[in-house]
Amino acid sequence: MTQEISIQTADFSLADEVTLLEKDNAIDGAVVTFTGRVRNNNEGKEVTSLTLEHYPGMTEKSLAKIITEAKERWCIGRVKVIHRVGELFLGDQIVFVGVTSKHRQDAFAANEFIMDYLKVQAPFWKKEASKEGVNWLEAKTSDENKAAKW
Amino acid sequence: MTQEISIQTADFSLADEVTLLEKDNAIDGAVVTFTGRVRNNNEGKEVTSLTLEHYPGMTEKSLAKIITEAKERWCIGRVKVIHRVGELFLGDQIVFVGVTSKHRQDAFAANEFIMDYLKVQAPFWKKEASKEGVNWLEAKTSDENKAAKW
Amino acid sequence: MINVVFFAALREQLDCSELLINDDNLKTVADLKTHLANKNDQWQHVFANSALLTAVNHDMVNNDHSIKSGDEVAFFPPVTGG
Amino acid sequence: MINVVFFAALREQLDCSELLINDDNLKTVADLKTHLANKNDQWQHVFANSALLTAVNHDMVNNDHSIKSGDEVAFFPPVTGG
Repeated sequence: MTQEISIQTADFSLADEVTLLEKDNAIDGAVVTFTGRVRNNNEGKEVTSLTLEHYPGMTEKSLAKIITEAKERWCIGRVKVIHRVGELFLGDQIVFVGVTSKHRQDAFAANEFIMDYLKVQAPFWKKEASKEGVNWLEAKTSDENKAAKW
Repeated sequence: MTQEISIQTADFSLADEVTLLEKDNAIDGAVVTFTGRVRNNNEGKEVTSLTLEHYPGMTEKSLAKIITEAKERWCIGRVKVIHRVGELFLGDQIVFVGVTSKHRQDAFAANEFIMDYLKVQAPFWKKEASKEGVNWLEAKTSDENKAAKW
Repeated sequence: MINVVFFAALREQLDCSELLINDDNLKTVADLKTHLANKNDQWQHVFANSALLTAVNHDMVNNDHSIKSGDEVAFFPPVTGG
Repeated sequence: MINVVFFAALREQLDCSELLINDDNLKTVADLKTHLANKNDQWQHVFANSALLTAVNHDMVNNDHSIKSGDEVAFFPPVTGG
């Protein structure tokens, strides 16, 4: 069994991750993946790059807690969370969450739950470069609300 | 733009499908995929293969309706639905749903909605072969309930 | 002329995948079902199943849906794809 | 000895990523924040921000959380990953 959490500067391959989630896993019929990428537009600004900082040690611990909670709430099989750090450009993959389950609604719910909690609890920060300069992104109240609904 | 719906006997590549969903699509930062595979176990029976029959013409029409409704309900970008027919074996991919969006909750909700409606409205039927013989699967009340919740 | 098609378990139970009906007295899906059920005991049994679904020209419909010459009417069990 | 670390915008505003505090009178996160805020006007300003988050030994905590020698206390703005 591979590591459930990876914080890395390198890119990742969706196909490879899903292959690992499905390998020797004949009991789970459902796989749900989420992939987040750098968009060209955030609140009207033309984004050129993002720089992601994190808090090594706490990041892994907070993600492990979120995954444990997802496993307590839903009947899921395997989980993988990858989050990239460092400088990322337009279209680059930022984050991957993959969840397998026997019944699809568990994988859907657990995957969205992990993303919603990652957004408000995992210590990552984004600095955005656009034509208007460089600035740290502000956290969104809507993200707090999404996490609170679970 | 490629076709949104494909009914095929051939296998599909998750990576290729996601690449197409993301190609020239810089505005959507979120991609959610669902992949359903043949499990080795269904209600206690050891499954060896599934044979999928469908109603050509109606299948495409019903999936197109479901996709249109998803686009009316959520702000989503691209959608792809693939469903295989014919004989499938343990671990084989059966169905793929991929949805892109600007904001992740739209892609999560639309993807699960499409799967829930596909399960109760698209004319596919599964015949299961196990050690206990060959039989048509019964529809599940739980699937009706999932579709009714939207 | 109405084209009637059957799928999955239903097709196997009836041992029939398609048939043509030419009867102007059949105005609704319910009329057609009664007509088909009268063929013999096996057909009677199959059409007594309330879970049976009906599509006319590829759209799901209820028993009171009108039918007319040229329509394709499909009968099938609850779907189990995905 | 308490190891204090700062991240992201906070680190830049304070121009400081890490410092060591050796003061046995600091019993809680609130005590430590008051101590740091007293450094100068800029620190006062930064620590007046109620959105500031605190982690002790990698767990998010509130202001009344106890701290002791050997702890790592982190201050940072609301997170924006994903």
